[in-house]
Amino acid sequence: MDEEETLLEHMQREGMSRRTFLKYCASLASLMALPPTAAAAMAEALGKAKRPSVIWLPFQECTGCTESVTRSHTPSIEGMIFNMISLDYHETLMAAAGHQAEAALHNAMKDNYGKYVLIVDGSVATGLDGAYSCIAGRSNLDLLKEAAPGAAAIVALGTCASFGGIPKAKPNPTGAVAVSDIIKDKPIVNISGCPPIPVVITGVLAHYLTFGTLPELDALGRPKAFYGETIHDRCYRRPFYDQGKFAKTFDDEGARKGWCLFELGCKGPVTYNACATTKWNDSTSFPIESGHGCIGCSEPDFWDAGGFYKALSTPANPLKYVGAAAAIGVAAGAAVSVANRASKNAAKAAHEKTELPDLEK
Amino acid sequence: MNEMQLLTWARGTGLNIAIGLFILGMLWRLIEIYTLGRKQDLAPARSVAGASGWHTIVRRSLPPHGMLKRSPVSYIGGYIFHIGLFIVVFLFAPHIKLAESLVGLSWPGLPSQVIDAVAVVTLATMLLVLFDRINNPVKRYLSSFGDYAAWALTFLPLLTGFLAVKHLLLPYTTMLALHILSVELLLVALPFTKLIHVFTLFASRWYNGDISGKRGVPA
Amino acid sequence: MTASLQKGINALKEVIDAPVASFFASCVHCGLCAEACLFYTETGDPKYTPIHKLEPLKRVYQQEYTLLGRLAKLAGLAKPVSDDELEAWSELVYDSCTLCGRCSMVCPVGNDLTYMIRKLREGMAVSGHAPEGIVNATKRTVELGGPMGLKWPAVQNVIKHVEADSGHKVPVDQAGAEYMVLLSSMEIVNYPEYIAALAKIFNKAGISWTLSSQAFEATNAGIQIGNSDLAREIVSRIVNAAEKLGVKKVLSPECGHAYMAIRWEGPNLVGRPFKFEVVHVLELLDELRAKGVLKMKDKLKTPVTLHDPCQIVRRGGVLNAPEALLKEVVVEFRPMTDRGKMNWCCGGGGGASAIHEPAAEELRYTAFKRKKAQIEETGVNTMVTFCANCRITLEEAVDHFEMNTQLLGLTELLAEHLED
Amino acid sequence: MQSINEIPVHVLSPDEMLTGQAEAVLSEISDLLGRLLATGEAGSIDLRSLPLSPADRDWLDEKLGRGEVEIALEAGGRSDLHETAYAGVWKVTHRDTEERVVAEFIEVAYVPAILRPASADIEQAHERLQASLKQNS
Repeated sequence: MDEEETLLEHMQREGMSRRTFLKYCASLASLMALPPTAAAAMAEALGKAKRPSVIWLPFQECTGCTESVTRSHTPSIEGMIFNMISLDYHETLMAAAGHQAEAALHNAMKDNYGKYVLIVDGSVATGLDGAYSCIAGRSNLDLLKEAAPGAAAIVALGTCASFGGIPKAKPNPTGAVAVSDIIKDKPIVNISGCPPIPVVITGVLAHYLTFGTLPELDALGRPKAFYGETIHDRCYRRPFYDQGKFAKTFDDEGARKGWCLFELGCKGPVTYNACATTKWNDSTSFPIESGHGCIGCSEPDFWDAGGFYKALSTPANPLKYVGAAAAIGVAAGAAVSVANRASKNAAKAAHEKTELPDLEK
Repeated sequence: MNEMQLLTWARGTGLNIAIGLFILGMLWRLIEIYTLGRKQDLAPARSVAGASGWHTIVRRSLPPHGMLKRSPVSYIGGYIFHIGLFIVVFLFAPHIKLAESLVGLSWPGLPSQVIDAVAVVTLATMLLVLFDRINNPVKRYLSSFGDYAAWALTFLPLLTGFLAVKHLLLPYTTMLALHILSVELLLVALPFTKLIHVFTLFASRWYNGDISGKRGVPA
Repeated sequence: MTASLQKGINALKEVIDAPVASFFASCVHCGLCAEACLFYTETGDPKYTPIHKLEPLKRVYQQEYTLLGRLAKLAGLAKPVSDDELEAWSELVYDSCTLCGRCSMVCPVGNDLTYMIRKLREGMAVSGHAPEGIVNATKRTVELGGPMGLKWPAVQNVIKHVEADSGHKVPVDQAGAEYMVLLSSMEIVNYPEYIAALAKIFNKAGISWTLSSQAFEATNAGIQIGNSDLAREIVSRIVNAAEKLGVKKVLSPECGHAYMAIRWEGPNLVGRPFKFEVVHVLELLDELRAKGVLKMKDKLKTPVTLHDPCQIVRRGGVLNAPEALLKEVVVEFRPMTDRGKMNWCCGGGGGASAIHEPAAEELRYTAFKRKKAQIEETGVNTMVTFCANCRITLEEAVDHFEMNTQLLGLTELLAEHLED
Repeated sequence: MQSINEIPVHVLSPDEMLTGQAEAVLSEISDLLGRLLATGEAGSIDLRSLPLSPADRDWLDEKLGRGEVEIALEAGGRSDLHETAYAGVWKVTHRDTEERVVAEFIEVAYVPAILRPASADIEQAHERLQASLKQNS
């Protein structure tokens, strides 16, 4: 493939029409919450973009992120994107294994130094010098530190890479941390979610290809286009929340009528992600549409944020100290009470019967 | 600490501590106040005082003759923000859910549009009563740090709650955490500020009604 | 700390109780008590706000009876109550408070502010911060028997004149009478007609009664200055005399604070219930009216209005008798808008009328503007009242403002028009 | 449970799932039409970015109805474009080769933008046609 070939040329050579490309841009614009009219401008820029080299490093992960992305069948939009990048290293997907694979990695890093996009999924184990997770005898920590300096940008894919995720859940035995906890001097995009939405990856790559920069990020390093609003904001059940109509159990009348799942522990209001818009399983539905509350998987420490089935307004165990507090309160009150009585009795004892001269100063 | 951790702390450990301190403070203060005792009244009552204390508890919620005209802001503003606070605190669905998880009691709430409207009116009224406190010579004269602090302690939960629900100013997660933290602050401070009137006013009215009732005067 | 200040604070510590603590805890500084206080409404000066007048009592409460206050005091963070402060507060606790109790009726959290002012006066009095006028009145009452220094021979003299003028006998020291009648010095000196009227009514109703040579004076300056020891000493004279004569009832004169002293504070001062009943003269008259004994030969033609004395009505509970009696004897009664338990004070109650410093008198006249407006609103020139102290205060103010309002005592008015 | 048919199915009336959002979409369409008339500027609404319930969508489709023009576009999957009962209001549904809906718009325009061929493509077509003529001659 010609390195200097643009995306549009590549596509047209593959037999794709301009309208297909336009259609693709329209759907991307929709995904990235750009106005539909922006599709044309995007098509123009994206048409002129070049294919970048991508290196994909898997750390402490479950392969769910890779599954999520590859579940998109070719030639889908996601599939087309993989046509547009040069995926030079991906342990799970590549045909090569062992020393061959390692060689491919090092070649890619050397050839595209300073230009490649580094995708990381999984958290980085730091306990016991990173010994909890090793590839070819080297710890994830080492690999990351080796691969990061040559990357143009790093994409932390999934909640584990973004925020530590489930490996970091209490008590975090492996000392798992996020990519951003280790690498401080590179632009990092966090594409959180457990797993992340595949089209979000596409969107970020498309943005990178279109504009040559990373998209605008929120305070947690996530692209605002996808994480700018909460699940709750975009949820089709939101009007029921506003009307105060809540399902109380998973099999009551409210649940059947599709009322809001807030009281059943839905974390939609504090979860920033695009599930309600992009949906899952070939755009079939998303958890709330299937009748289950959002568990907040794209947020840091979602695993330790109270129970999945506890309403957000419901605290974990608020009456924990009440017994002890009541005992101390009564004791303090009783102590003051006793002291007050003593004080008042002393005042009474000190009473001298008033005589007229006392009224004068 | 990120915003999710802040929220988790606020509605976890933070709330545990706040509720604990609230219970501790309330019991301590109520015992401190009401064990001071009072002398038995030896004068024979004109009429049996009976329920006059209880009558006063109810009756004092209405302005005595001529008072509404003398201080309309205190009465009307007072009514609006007290009733508004009651509605927002006790009839907002997530709050009811909280009560249910705490004590197992549930009751019907109001639609969130109604709650929004009540919250806006209550916020505006609280600003008005603050303005009145600064503007009215008597209130300004009586006011010290404690009065403004009590106002702020009441206003903040309402404001942060409203901003959280309407997704204004800060991300919802952060605002919800701030809302819960402000409520915790209120809980901890309540027993030691004039906000304790929420509880003691019933006893105060009862004493007043009882003293007057024995003499045959409905207070 | 001076010895007298020590005594004052000790006195406050003795009287602070659960209601006081509850009241201070409940106050939200809403300022509505000011709107009920004529010293604020007529001057517009916020220092006259009732709850502000209680500041020293509040601080003593906090520093002595709350844990945080005690800790603050130990750490030197609490501002102690000083002699200078109490001296400054004298004006607020005595000159500008008549214990009228109107604030206690409006406080939205239910604070009985008057109850607390009365207690604060205990500390003010023993620390030597009561105004000179009230101190002198108290001294005269304790030493000479009455605030005006009236002695029994002088009373006897008045009785002789009354008997001669009215033709009714005035019994003295008659054991076993149903009523022992108390008088106030002011009535004896200024309105001896009151005694004649009573004699006439008792005779007509066929009720036995008596005066006591040992205790004819009903007023009790000890209550006004706020000293329980002295108030007890004064009230004990009545109790002893009444129980010695074995009367069933003691009749309190119109005078407001006298009624408060003997009816409501008396048993608490003495520390036991009385062996007799205390009846206000209007209660007796109203009872006679209901029985049909009280018949009028004619009625007063001029339209009148009524001033309700605070200590008898709002604080004393004689709520319905006054208007019912008044309607018996007048053709036209024009009530004031705020009346009964919501009346406005004359401005001279609670001992205030005994204070003769020019500033205090000036303040009283300013406060009177409230009553003046009330009188003018009714449009009448005759005002009936039933408290000698109110009457004197009102008459002084009427003269001061050169109004042509005539003051009448209710009992006298009734006596004057009573069927022969 | 013996067979899947025994699972009770509860059918809801469409009204029960209406959230009121679809009505807002309708009024926005009306505004866009007004703008199209006034300035000639086309507009569109991304239906997938709105929190519409399935019932809302049905309601909206029903309200808009179908007009005279139906266009099928075969470009990396089938796209349906049809004019609604309101002239100038188009419903555009893009699908990929797997028949999944990838984008759904209401487009308010004289003709949906994607239908207009690009000049470059026409140029190329022209060249190709000429080449073809040359070959034949």
